Amino acid sequence: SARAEEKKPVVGLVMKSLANEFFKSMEEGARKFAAEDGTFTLVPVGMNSETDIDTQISAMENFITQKVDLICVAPADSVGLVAPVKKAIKAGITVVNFDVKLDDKALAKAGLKDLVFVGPDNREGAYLAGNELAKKLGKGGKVFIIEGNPGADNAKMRKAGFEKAAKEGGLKVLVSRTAHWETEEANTLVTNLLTSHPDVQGIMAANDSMALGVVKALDAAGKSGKVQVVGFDNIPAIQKLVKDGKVLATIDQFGPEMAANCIKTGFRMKKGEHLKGWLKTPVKLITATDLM
Amino acid sequence: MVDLGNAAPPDIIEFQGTTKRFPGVLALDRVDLAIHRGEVHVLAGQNGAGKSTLVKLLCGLYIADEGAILLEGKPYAPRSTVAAIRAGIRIVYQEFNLLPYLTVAENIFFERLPRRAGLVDFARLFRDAEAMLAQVGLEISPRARVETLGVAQMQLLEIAKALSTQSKVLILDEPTATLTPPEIQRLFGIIARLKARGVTVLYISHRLQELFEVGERITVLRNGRKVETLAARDASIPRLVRLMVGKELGEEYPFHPESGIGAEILRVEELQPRGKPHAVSFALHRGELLGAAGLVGSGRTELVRALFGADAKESGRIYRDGSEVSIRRPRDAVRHGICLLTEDRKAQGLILAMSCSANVTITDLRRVSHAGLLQDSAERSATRELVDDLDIKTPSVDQLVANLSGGNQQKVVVAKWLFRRSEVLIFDEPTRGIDVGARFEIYQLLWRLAAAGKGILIVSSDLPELMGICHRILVFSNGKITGDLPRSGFSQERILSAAYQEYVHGRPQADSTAGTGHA
Amino acid sequence: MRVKQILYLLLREAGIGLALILMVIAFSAAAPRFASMANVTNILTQISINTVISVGMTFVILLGGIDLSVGSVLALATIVGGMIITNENLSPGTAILLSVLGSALTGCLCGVFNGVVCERWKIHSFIVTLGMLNIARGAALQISNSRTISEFPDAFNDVGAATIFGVPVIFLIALAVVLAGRFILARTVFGRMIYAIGNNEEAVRLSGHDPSVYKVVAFIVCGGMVGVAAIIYMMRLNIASPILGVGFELNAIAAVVIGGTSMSGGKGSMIGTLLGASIMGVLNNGLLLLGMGDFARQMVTGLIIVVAVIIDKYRAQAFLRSSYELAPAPPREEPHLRDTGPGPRV
Amino acid sequence: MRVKQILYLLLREAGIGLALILMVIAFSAAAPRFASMANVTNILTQISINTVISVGMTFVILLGGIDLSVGSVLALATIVGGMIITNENLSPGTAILLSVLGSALTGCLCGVFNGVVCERWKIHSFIVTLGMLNIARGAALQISNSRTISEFPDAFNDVGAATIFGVPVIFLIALAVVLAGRFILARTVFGRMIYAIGNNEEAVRLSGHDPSVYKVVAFIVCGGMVGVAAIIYMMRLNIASPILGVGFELNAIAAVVIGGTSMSGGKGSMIGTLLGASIMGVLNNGLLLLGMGDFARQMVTGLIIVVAVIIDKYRAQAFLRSSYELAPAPPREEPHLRDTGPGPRV
Ligand SMILES: Nc1ncnc2c1ncn2[C@@H]1O[C@H](COP(=O)(O)OP(=O)(O)OP(=O)(O)O)[C@@H](O)[C@H]1O
Ligand SMILES: Nc1ncnc2c1ncn2[C@@H]1O[C@H](COP(=O)(O)OP(=O)(O)OP(=O)(O)O)[C@@H](O)[C@H]1O
Ligand SMILES: [Mg+2]
Ligand SMILES: [Mg+2]
Repeated sequence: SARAEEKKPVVGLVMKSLANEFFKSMEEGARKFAAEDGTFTLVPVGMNSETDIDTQISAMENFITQKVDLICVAPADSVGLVAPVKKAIKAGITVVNFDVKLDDKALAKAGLKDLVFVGPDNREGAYLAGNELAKKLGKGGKVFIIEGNPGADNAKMRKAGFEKAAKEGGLKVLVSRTAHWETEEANTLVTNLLTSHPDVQGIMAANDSMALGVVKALDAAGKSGKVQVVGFDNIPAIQKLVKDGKVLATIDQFGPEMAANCIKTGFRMKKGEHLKGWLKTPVKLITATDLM
Repeated sequence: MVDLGNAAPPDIIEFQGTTKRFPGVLALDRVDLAIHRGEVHVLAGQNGAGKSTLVKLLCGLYIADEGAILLEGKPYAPRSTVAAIRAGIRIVYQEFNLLPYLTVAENIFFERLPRRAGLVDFARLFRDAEAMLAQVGLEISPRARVETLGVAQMQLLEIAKALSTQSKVLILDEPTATLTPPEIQRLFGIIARLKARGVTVLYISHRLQELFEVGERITVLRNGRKVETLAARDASIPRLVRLMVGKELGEEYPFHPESGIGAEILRVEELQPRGKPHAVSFALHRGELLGAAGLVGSGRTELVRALFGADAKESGRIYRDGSEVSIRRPRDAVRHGICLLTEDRKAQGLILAMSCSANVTITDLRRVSHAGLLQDSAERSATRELVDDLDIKTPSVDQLVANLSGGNQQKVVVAKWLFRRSEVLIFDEPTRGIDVGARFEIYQLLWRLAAAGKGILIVSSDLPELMGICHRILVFSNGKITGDLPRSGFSQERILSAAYQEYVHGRPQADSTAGTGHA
Repeated sequence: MRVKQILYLLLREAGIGLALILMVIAFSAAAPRFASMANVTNILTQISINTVISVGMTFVILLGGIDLSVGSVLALATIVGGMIITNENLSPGTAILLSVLGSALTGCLCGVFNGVVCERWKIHSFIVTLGMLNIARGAALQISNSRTISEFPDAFNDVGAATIFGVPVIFLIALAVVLAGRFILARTVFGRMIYAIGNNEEAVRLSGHDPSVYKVVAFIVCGGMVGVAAIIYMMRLNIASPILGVGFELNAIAAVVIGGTSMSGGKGSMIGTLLGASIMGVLNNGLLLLGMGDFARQMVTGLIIVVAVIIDKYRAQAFLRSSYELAPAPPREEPHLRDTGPGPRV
Repeated sequence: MRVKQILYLLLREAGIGLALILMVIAFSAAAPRFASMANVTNILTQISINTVISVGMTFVILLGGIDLSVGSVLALATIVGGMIITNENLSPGTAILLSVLGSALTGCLCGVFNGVVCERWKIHSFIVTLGMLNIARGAALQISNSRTISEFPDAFNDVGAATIFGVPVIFLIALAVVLAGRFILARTVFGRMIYAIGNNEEAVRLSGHDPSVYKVVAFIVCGGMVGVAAIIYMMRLNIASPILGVGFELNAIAAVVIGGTSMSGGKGSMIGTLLGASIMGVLNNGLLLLGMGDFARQMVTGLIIVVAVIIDKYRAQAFLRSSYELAPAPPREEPHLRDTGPGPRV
């Protein structure tokens, strides 16, 4: 009944751009979990774009005003969201951080050193993909890195992971450029980079949308299958390319499970469990063999 | 104050072999001309003779290609309007340059808004504006927005603007084209007062009678050349016309009473323009030239715009050839064979940045196109025909209208409606800024159209013109028709007394809510 | 201000105000917590930045120009301000002061570029500010090395969080900016020039004024406002980032246009701009509280922006009680108000 | 076309063409592989989508309007097209055909909305298309559930990759669109009306036409072009995605304006638009081949956009070689050419 409905605890889920398939599947996972669980009301909010820090903070403020019981937040900026998180905690709301870890230094300064983070290690994921590429190419392989939005935290971490793998695997990074997570831009970028660096052997793209554009660029240049590509996110559209061998590997972060995990963690805390720090969620390297 | 020191030379301005070229046009050809200090000097000449170009050189809008200009004996070549204003030269341009969304007062004093502590001193602004408006006889609130004014009011406003600051030389480029006798008389009064203060006035007009009334010396230009400068008392209209046109003109107004008046072609019943208190009824017949006279703001423009569907109407019925038609926008009117030549050519009549031919053919593109494709040659030849008929002075039919002289632009507006071949022609101030010779051509054209069975309604502020060419004149006064005079009953006194009729109990309605918005 | 004048003012602004009021009523009915004090505080906080930017944008749009660079310049100004304020060699007081100056100056300098290039070469501001959009963004990323800057002095951050009787201090700053803008437009020679140039630049030139000067100043004012907005941003969010502000230009322009300012210049008002920014803020907040899905929210936002402007149009028509839309330039028969300056809606 | 006309045309278009030529020369000298055939093919491929959108945009801008929704509508059109083409109940041939129709129709429908709302309520297109930007994006996300659609028939994908003597087929499509647009503007009654309305809408109305009709059609044409661009996008990248096309409106407007079309309407040419789009493409490609970093590249891009337009202005001045800039409405004495439409290029 309506009364019972009212008494149900409310969970605010603050996400990044739902336009991004990854977050969309995450939201769907959370909704599915909420429907199955049935003990709480889920209010998911996404931004129009990933750089929209301002709107995300507004959403946080609105949740605080509404006095929701639990906020799960995937910050668009690891530093910028610390202040509203602190405000929410002060207002007595349980907050769990997921997907992108809030900045340690900023958290420490805000006195939130132990804030719970449920999420994958983006750097680790990128490292796995880069490593796979390094293994395939062997020492001395020449690669591009196609970055995400400059300034975005997961873009930075993925780049760091790729670089680490390249260093350890002895790969030579010819150039590292951004394509702002965009298919068309990645396509144009790589097409042009192929002109100036025809000797490239591998390309690491910070997400699968860009990997799609990269593959098309290679197709057009007649190099698909010859130049190895790795991506990130394991979106459905990339899977066929992985199977066809046009993409060497991608990374699955299990988005649907992640948000549900985060909510579960929050309720555990509300029941009195003392949790703190990073509760890592899995990242998995996906290659053709995984998709057979 | 203007310095009248002894050392000053007698000629305030001197053109010495001044030449100005535009592509394909020699606008001024080695003009030598001296303007005496403190005189009222008139410039006359056909459309495109170079009058406006000559004065624009003084105002820093153009720079002469050859020759020199002396101002008080010193070389003068202003590079900007600011420089000209600093040098004490003011002009009322042939085309308006107003700020429609600003108030009347701000427009008048725009050059130098009164300030106090960095802020606009509105109290003083409105007070001073009130005085300026009274001077030119414009009875509107200084707080009204300019966009609500009619063309004649704007003209007076332009004059008030030019008077707002002291100047040595005041140039008036066709200031009376839309004014009626009372305003014109008032303007002449102002000119006389300025003259008494030692201001030199350069005056341009196509109304020849005026020139004798106001001017002391008259300079005639033809095809960019100075023909002659003569004292007004030595001149006569026939002589002036001969100098301007190069040949004698016969009668000034052609009238052929023998051509018959036919059936009713247009009837208007109780037509009330939106937001106005009065409704108007009248009828127009085939073969008839019907005039509409009235004072400035008497509501003629309002009426014809409402009739044409350019503005909304409160109520009223319109009959074409006896059957009622619904006209809600100009397109309906044009489809029913009615056309309107608007009084404001710059804002409503022309597409300045396009060619003559594009402007002319826009009223009936079907005639120069086939299956939606423009027929280049048809368009050019049709335009060329009209250009020849109306004697439009342009290097080619491809010339941009913006580059034509004011009078020639007006002719393009006339041409565009002739091109449409409408049955009912409503012309609002059709001869505004058109020279005598060309006027004659246009009158004859109107006559030919009337003879061919069309109905023609002419709104004009030029009484002699209406009396010269019309079968019948409707007199408007404060939005009502107060006179319907047959040709036999035409007299200046009768028309004027009818025109004043509705104003006798107090002054014309004048407040910020007035106006038709056809700014 | 006399009662009659206030009444007129209300009526005159009613159009878009009406849309706002309707919206507030609807949300209050539908979303339980919408009308709470705390939520009003949130909304006021959330509209502050857009309001300040929109004030600057109003100047530029009144001239018939446009400034697409505000979002990027905002980012650049926060970076400059952020780098100064986190400089450890400065005492907090000095750091704050210099940072505020630095942000404002950055904004002004970008405005100088925009204005001067537009006027020197007579290029439409669309293209110049599009250039600036890229330049400023690139510069912000370059000098910050694409890192977010944080850890500002507490004294500074506290201002962003402070409220007075529930009204956020940063909103008061924004309100002060609006009122100052209104005063400038209505009462100063500069303000009248802005309107005049937007009306008919040619006529202004023929009157012996140099429109370029005023236009450049308007761009500088706009840049300066963006600088102020940058400071408010830093106070509110306690970060400076090279990637913030993407798309802010559209929000600001929307606020200005919803507020009744004409895109072709010459007509408009600051109060309208404030109302426009409020509509955008209320819409955002209300739809979120309704718990509407993100995609539906985006669609509804788009629709309501259009509907709000349509309501404004209907009001104008009803108020004039005539079908002047048929007339070329609908004469607005607004009673003249002395205290708002003689011109168009201010 | 007579030789004299061709010469005039060259001279007239030289301004921005000159900037393009200078740019090509500079890049050829500095970046070794820039001038290779393969790279030219790449550039042509890359400018195709923007060119087609810009053609549509040119119509709208010539009217003094603007269309901010092109990016979102592009996304929506790909989604509609993508859903049809991947429908398993259809044979590949039918699917392709229906998909092409579906995309084009989607674009046209969005154009109908833009045009009708603008004209019915006399609202500036900026605000209406801003609304549409949100509506179309929201709709695209909603119906696709924010998923990328892929796996189109090979026959379809092959067109996107095909070249004829090194010229990509999709560029040939874009070129055909440009030439068709040029023909419409220069030779048809519709084109004539577009220029006339952009110059003086009131005069057109008082000449007995209904400008609204033409304006609505122009928006539909623009939407239709976006639909065509959507098909090209799908051919080229073999995906349909609800998030593509963000910011494309700015690229398209920039191409149009760099190409010499006046933002206030009435003046401009299709060839200019093509050149504008080429400049943007060459710039993007060349700077990358030079090995410039992301941030520097963004800054330089911004700067060069402005410089290109400045070069155009200098050409115009040198060509006129007169003191007309002193004149009120600088009379432009460019020889009038029938075949490029009646308005002078500025
Ligand atoms: N000098 C004036 N003083 C006061 N009101 C005026 C004046 N001139 C015009 N009006 C207003 O303008 C309206 C009529 O304008 P309209 O343009 O129709 O007149 P008109 O007869 O065509 O005169 P013209 O075109 O010569 O100005 C009237 O409502 C009148 O109140
Ligand atoms: N900016 C311009 N570009 C090209 N030709 C021009 C320009 N201005 C004027 N002309 C031409 O110069 C000639 C003189 O024009 P001007 O305006 O001086 O004539 P006017 O004597 O004032 O005529 P009107 O009585 O019709 O106003 C005309 O043939 C006109 O077409
Ligand atoms: Mg003249
Ligand atoms: Mg009149």
